[in-house]
Amino acid sequence: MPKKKGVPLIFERSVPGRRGYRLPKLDVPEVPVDELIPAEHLREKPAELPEVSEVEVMRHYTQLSRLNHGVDVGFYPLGSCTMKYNPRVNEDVAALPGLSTIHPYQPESSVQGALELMYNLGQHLAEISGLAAATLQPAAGAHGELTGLLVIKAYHKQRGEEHRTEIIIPDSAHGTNPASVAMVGYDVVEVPSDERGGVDVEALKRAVGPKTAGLMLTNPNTLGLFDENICDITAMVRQAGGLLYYDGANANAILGIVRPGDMGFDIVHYNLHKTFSTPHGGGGPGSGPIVVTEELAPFLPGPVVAKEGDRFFFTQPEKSIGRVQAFYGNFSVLVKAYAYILSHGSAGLREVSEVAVLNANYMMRRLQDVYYLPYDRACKHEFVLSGKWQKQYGVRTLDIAKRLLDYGVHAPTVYFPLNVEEALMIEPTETEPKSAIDEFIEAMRQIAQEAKEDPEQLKKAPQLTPVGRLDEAKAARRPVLRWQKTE
Amino acid sequence: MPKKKGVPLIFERSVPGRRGYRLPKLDVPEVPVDELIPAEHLREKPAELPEVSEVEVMRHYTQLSRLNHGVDVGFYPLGSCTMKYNPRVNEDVAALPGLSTIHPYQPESSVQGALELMYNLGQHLAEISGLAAATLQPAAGAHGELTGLLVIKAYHKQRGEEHRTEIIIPDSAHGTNPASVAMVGYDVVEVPSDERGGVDVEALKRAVGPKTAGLMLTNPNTLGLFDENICDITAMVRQAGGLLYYDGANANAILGIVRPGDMGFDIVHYNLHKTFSTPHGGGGPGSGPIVVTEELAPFLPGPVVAKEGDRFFFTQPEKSIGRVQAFYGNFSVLVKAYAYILSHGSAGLREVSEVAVLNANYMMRRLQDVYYLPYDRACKHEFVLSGKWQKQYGVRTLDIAKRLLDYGVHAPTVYFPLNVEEALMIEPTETEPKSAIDEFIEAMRQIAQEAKEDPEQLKKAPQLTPVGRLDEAKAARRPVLRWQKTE
Amino acid sequence: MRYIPLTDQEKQEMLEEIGVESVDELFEDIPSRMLLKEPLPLPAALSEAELIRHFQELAAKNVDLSQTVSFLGGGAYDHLIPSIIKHIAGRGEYLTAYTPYQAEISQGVLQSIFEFQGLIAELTGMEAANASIYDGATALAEAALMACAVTGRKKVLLPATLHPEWKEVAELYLKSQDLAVEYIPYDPRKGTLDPAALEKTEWSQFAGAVVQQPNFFGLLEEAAPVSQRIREQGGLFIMAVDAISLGLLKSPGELGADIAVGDGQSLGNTVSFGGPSLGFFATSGSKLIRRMPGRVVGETVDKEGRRGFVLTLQTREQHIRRERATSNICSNQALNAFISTIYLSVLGKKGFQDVAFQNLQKSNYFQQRLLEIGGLSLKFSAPSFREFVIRGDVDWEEMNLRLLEHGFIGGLPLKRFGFPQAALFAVTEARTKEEMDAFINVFRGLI
Amino acid sequence: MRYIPLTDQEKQEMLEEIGVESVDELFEDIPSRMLLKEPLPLPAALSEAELIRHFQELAAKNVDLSQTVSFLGGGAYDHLIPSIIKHIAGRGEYLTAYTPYQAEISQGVLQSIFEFQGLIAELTGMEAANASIYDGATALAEAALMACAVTGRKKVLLPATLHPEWKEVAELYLKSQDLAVEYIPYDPRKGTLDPAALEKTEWSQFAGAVVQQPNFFGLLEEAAPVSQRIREQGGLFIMAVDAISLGLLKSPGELGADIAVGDGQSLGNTVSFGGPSLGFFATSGSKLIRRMPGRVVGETVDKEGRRGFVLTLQTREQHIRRERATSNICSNQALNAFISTIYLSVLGKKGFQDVAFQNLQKSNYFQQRLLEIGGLSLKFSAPSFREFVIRGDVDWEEMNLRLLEHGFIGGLPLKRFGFPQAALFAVTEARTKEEMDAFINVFRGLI
Ligand SMILES: Cc1ncc(COP(=O)(O)O)c(C=O)c1O
Ligand SMILES: Cc1ncc(COP(=O)(O)O)c(C=O)c1O
Repeated sequence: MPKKKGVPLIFERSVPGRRGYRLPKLDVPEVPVDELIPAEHLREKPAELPEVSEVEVMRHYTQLSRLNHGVDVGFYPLGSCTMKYNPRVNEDVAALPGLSTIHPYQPESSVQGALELMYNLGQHLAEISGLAAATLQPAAGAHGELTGLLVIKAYHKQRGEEHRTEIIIPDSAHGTNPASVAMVGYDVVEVPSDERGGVDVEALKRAVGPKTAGLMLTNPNTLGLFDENICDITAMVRQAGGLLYYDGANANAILGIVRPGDMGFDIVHYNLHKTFSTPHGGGGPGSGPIVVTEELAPFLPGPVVAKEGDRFFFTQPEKSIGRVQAFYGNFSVLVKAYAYILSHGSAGLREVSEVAVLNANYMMRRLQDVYYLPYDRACKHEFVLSGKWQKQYGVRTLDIAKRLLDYGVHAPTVYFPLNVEEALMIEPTETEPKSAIDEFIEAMRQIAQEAKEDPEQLKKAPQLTPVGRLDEAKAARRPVLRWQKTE
Repeated sequence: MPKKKGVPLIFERSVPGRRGYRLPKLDVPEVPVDELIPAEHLREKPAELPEVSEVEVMRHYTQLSRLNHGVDVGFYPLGSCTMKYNPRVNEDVAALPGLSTIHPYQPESSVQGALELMYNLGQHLAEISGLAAATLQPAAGAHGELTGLLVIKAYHKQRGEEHRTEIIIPDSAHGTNPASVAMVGYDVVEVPSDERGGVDVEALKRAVGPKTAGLMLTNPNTLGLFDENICDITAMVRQAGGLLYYDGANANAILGIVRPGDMGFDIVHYNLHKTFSTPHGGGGPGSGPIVVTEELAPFLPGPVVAKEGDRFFFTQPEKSIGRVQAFYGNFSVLVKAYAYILSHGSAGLREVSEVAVLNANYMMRRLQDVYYLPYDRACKHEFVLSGKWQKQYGVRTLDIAKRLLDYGVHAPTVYFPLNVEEALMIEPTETEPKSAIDEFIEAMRQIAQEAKEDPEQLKKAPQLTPVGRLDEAKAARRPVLRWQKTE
Repeated sequence: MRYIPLTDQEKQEMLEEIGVESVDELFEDIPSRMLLKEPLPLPAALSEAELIRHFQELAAKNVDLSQTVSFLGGGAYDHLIPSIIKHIAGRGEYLTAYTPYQAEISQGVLQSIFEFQGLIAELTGMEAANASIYDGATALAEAALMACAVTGRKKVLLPATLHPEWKEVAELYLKSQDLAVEYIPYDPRKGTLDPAALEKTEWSQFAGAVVQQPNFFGLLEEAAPVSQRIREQGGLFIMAVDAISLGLLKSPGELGADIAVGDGQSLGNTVSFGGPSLGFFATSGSKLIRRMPGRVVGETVDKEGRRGFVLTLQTREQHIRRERATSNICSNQALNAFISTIYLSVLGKKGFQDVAFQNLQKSNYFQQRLLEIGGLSLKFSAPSFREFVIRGDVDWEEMNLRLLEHGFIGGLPLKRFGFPQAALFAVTEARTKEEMDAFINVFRGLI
Repeated sequence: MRYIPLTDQEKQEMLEEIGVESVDELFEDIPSRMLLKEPLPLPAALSEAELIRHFQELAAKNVDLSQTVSFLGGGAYDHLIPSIIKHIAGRGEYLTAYTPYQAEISQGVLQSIFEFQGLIAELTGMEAANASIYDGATALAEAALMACAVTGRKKVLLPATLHPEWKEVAELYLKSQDLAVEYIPYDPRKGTLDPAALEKTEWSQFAGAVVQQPNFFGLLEEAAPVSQRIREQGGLFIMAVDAISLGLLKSPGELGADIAVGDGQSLGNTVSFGGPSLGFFATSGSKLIRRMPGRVVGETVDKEGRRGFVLTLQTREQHIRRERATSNICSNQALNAFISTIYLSVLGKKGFQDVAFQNLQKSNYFQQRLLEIGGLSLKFSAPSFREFVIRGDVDWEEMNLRLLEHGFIGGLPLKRFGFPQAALFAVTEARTKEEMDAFINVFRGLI
């Protein structure tokens, strides 16, 4: 019986002398290379790139793609990641030559359309967040966090309050929050969650103080719960002289419903690749614009786009922290996010959040009898279950996740947030048809049944996938991180 | 254990009221429909099209695609079909708005680029075939055959030789040849093949006569063999007053090496979707231009493109048979074929055929010890094996074909040509890497081994495919040809 | 060369395995005096970058519909095309597959064809449809041939209001089999078939009668009387329908048609200078279904009872029946049919109705605006859908050249079809009010 | 709404299942005084057709590189992009996947990243590479941070000839952690780092020293002396390399680099107004490899011994180590890295060398043609690759506006970076001789 073969590495397909793409013949007189470049600069050994033909490249990556899940393939309820449908028309407009092949250093007069787009997107994000000014430069959510924290730092420095070195973060926070705090040289002060899943206000009270530079919060938080004490929380931090940073990765729950600015936040980052539906691309590119209050606007990294009359131009904010990457941001991601906003309009964006929340609550209610629900209250766009009831059968959340793969869906986020044992974090988004949601519920229920009746089956999962459960420990112990030519 | 689910029909995903694509709002004053169209013309029951969202359409057809083989997925040695690589740049140029969104009835001055392309393509095909004039109107190979036969008919008619009603066809001919003959009201006279696999010249001698309207021949023929007596054959038919039709589906063997015109043929059709690499698209669209001698040019269907000075224009050949489809042919297929010719040039086209032939001979030689080779001589771009050695183990060619699917390759053409028992017709084309060819050889050899040692395994094949061997008899007995709403 | 992977060393190895010295030896069976002595006189090979540049230059010599606002129709239409279509149809598994002969690894293509058949059956109100035919014109020709084959009669009635190019195709197909064509005349005032003529027709002689709906002039025909008469007399009633109009108009099924055919370009395919398009072909009743030309996909099961799809009823096809096949069609327009499948799926029941509705509304609006100009009139009085014929003392061909200078193309000048003072205007949902109003302004100045 | 499948009836069913009357109830935990009372003041929703039109209009307000012949570079380059790339990278399985957390159904993305790592390791001559970082500038900043973390030293040496925007990024990253930046000065005649300055540097104070090759001016730096000195003194040698130049120039590995970083836009990505691009990051030695920021994919096996790939060494990542992670990067530039993977695969060993070769030849040709004009000179004397700085008594910004009227854009005016009379010209393989000659003609007339 032949087994399904794996796909070889592209290097393993290489045959000496084989060619893929060829350039046009050189059309200028050729000069010997060593007349142009001293020999000491020249490479001794060419890079061992694969030697393959075009058809092999096409087949190789077509075959590989067929081993991969995607939103286009099926349900992808990965909590905190907002795996919604990525409209293809947005790819089309982003690929228009007038938007995809413009050079960042062209004269401003020759890129007025691009500047207009950036300007308008910044304005729209400001409206959506209830804040004043945006920078579109950060390349992803974590990059936005870094940028926001640098703004906080610059703000305190300017006020002579450099003793403020602590950022308060709840224990349910996404891992990038503390990591970003460390990146800017601040200290993390962690506060626990209370029994309703929100920030423990008493603990927060103890945590704030003269060293408080700010608070980073996701709201709804990574449990999918809206913090009912949000007014008290933001007030408390502000009173202590701290700034309020809103991690907008969960903004899909609140578009047009409540604005971070109105909750008392000073800085928001949006994950355009989540909330605004630009594709995740297997891990990027993203875009993590931040929006800030009027007061903080002068600190934004530059250049940002301004407008005078009909003319758009780049400008450097007065007290700018500098820049967080070369050029202006992940422009083509911005184009797609802008297209998404224009496709929805105000009522549409609100409906996005309403349906995202409706879908999550429906799923939560239909699963809570078979999986432990740690916080039994209305959730927002996502919710967290626990696999702890299944532990009695020796089944772990990882087994449940792997088993789901056999059902043709992606698993939820697992073991996160850290403050829920055996967590399963489920986010359906608004673009799932009810049939997909119901099928997922059915699969989850069946797996709960299997956990009782045939736990071994789950431990063997997945079995219908291109490879079985992979040995991660081995990978980490003796890392093989690349193909290597065997002589 | 969950089984891999099949993909539901798009109709089965429908939910009343769900919407996919929406039009812009009507921007002109609305008039009640029945003021514009009398009620008796209006549909009573709307068509029950599926009601699905965009994401579901995307997923549905993405999932379905993953059940399908293609040249992009792997080796596709389907004899007579020339499944070569389909360069993507050809898709790109065909999709240029200036070529894909021009209307057939635009003023000629506004489509000079399109006319130039058609004119040049016709010229190039004339050069490649060694003939004089082309029409690009036929939509596929069989359509080209029909057109060519109509030209033959018109020619004889004009000469007052309407008694010529027979077309001679060898027994190895593709099924469309006799079917096309019947379509034009001619009679088929079949001649057998000789022991070298060519036309039996003696039999041909007996077949020609005053009723002979012409001969249709593929050369190399469907056995992949070049007819060594081709001079005699064409001379014999010509002498009898018949015309010579060359089915160019196998032209991939002879580009730049030998021209049908030089063999003595009057009419050639090319399958642009084979020889000239335009994709087969799961069964079409193709394009089947025909090229004819100077003498036959006035009979071509019209309009054809002519040139005067720098200006290109449509014109109707003087004694044109009329037209074989609306407008001018499968234009975007023509664009791709033209791109293919320009990408190769003269030396490149010749190399195409050389390598196609080299690959086929290599495979033939490496398989002839395990499968019966009915004609042991150099083949051209394809060759035919027989599964008759395997019959002793109760294994049929169909089993071998199905087993190949388990090895991740497409099966060869089977049970064709009809004059070889248990035929397996194998065509590698020039775009296969040697590794793919060797893997196929290895699979075929292993299957020959399995046929001896474990024939039951083969009868159960395929097993690694999305579905197992399908019941064709059942499908034909009580045909279910469409989804039907169940009330 | 561009797409050939073989290296010289591999070539050498293979030649050795074969046991020849050179590739030339493999061609020794070709009589040497036939062999080409000179390279073919073709242009030099272009690299990819040069190729793209060359085609961009060719394309720039055309004025395409993204640069101009056009009211051309006459069988090829500028409809809106959902962006999702090309992303799906561009997937290699659809693009680079052959006809699905090995069903077990071709379920993607097979199921999509099965869905296409169902969608066309729904649109037309017929029981079954095939997997497509070259275009609307050849579909009609095949239908006419089938009517003759089924009835054994040797004459077909075509409507005088049929698309002139379709007439040519049908006549060619029929006459080559010594089958005769007669025409139902039309009422030159109304622009539709003349009811009086129906009375005089000897229906029993005809294998079938055809009505095109809307007809070439965009006008709505009274199909029922023809349907009734030909069927009463044992012939088949064949309707050639505009696909988009079926979102609004009575279906062939509702009108008692035996065969419904049409062109599917408007269902998501670009106009592409007239091709590739697709012809659809639908019929009812198991006798007729088994005689349909072209490929058909049917549902079945595998050994484990899983649903699957296969090419079926192939005894109708030339592969098996050779000269006794119902048609010679082999490659069809699969990818275009697939595009239409996606189109109909994403438009859906309501969306598809909306398209027809907007075509009606917009063409009516534009018609009114044109008539307001003065000096122009409707050539025919019958109600129309999407297209209508305007009469005026205008050289319409010359006019289009002048309009082009302003970025417009007007209607199709009917001079080439024998109506020197008339032009056929098509207005789809893709035309905006702004565009129409701008046209009127410019046109008013030129007329 | 556009992409929401739920029907009203389904909504109702779901609300019932939840046990609430309306969606609003699900938001009752939000303090009501915070709730938005008004709809957001955003433009009205556009249908797909309107959206496309709107973006076409926006795009038309830009002059793109298909309409103009440009010699701009400075970190973003107009290279030829094989057409196959977008067809592969557009496949939904790549486009719409998340970070491959569930390895068993993400082997496509995982293996392609593994290949990317191998390709970058080959290009740079380093032992291992990560899965990408935002761009070249942030990759360099991360490298500098890593050097400090590894060595425990608090100062980094940057070259004065580094891209000015990269300097800004590196300074921001470093200074926010109270790490200091010093610059190696350059020789204003040669345009490269001043060898004399190397003698005076206190190498042992620095966590690392950076050389950019070619430098911002397109000039080739003598990297070896810096490499030798910093490494002898226990610091890391970091090279910021131009990806394309590695087809010709000594690799960081050959020059003893500890870390190699660079920007990968030129490897198959469109310029796209400067983003998204990707940063690559490679290093050698297991100690450094384990401290690399960002994601890494490693090879492993499943229970049946089949090869498979997983995200590995995640203890470096913020998911697990939180504030003790080596970096905060989470989403990276996966799709751009994938594009570069396809690019490098299809170009291949020889093709990639050809690109570098043609860049060298064409930029040399163009440089000669410019110098022939008279009144212009090379600002620096060191040898260059693809880019070079021209000095002349010209207002280069104004000049570009005038050139634009003729369909050209000249070099990048260096006024914004402090060199008012200089412009940085980049010439890639995408520029033809014809284009260059035409530019010279026009330029000669304007100067
Ligand atoms: C809550 C939260 N914050 C921040 C991030 C980081 O965003 P990015 O991956 O774009 O850097 C994520 C992404 O997973 C997130 O879920
Ligand atoms: C030898 C031969 N002739 C004719 C044809 C018919 O070509 P088409 O399918 O384009 O109608 C084929 C296609 O299979 C063929 O192989």
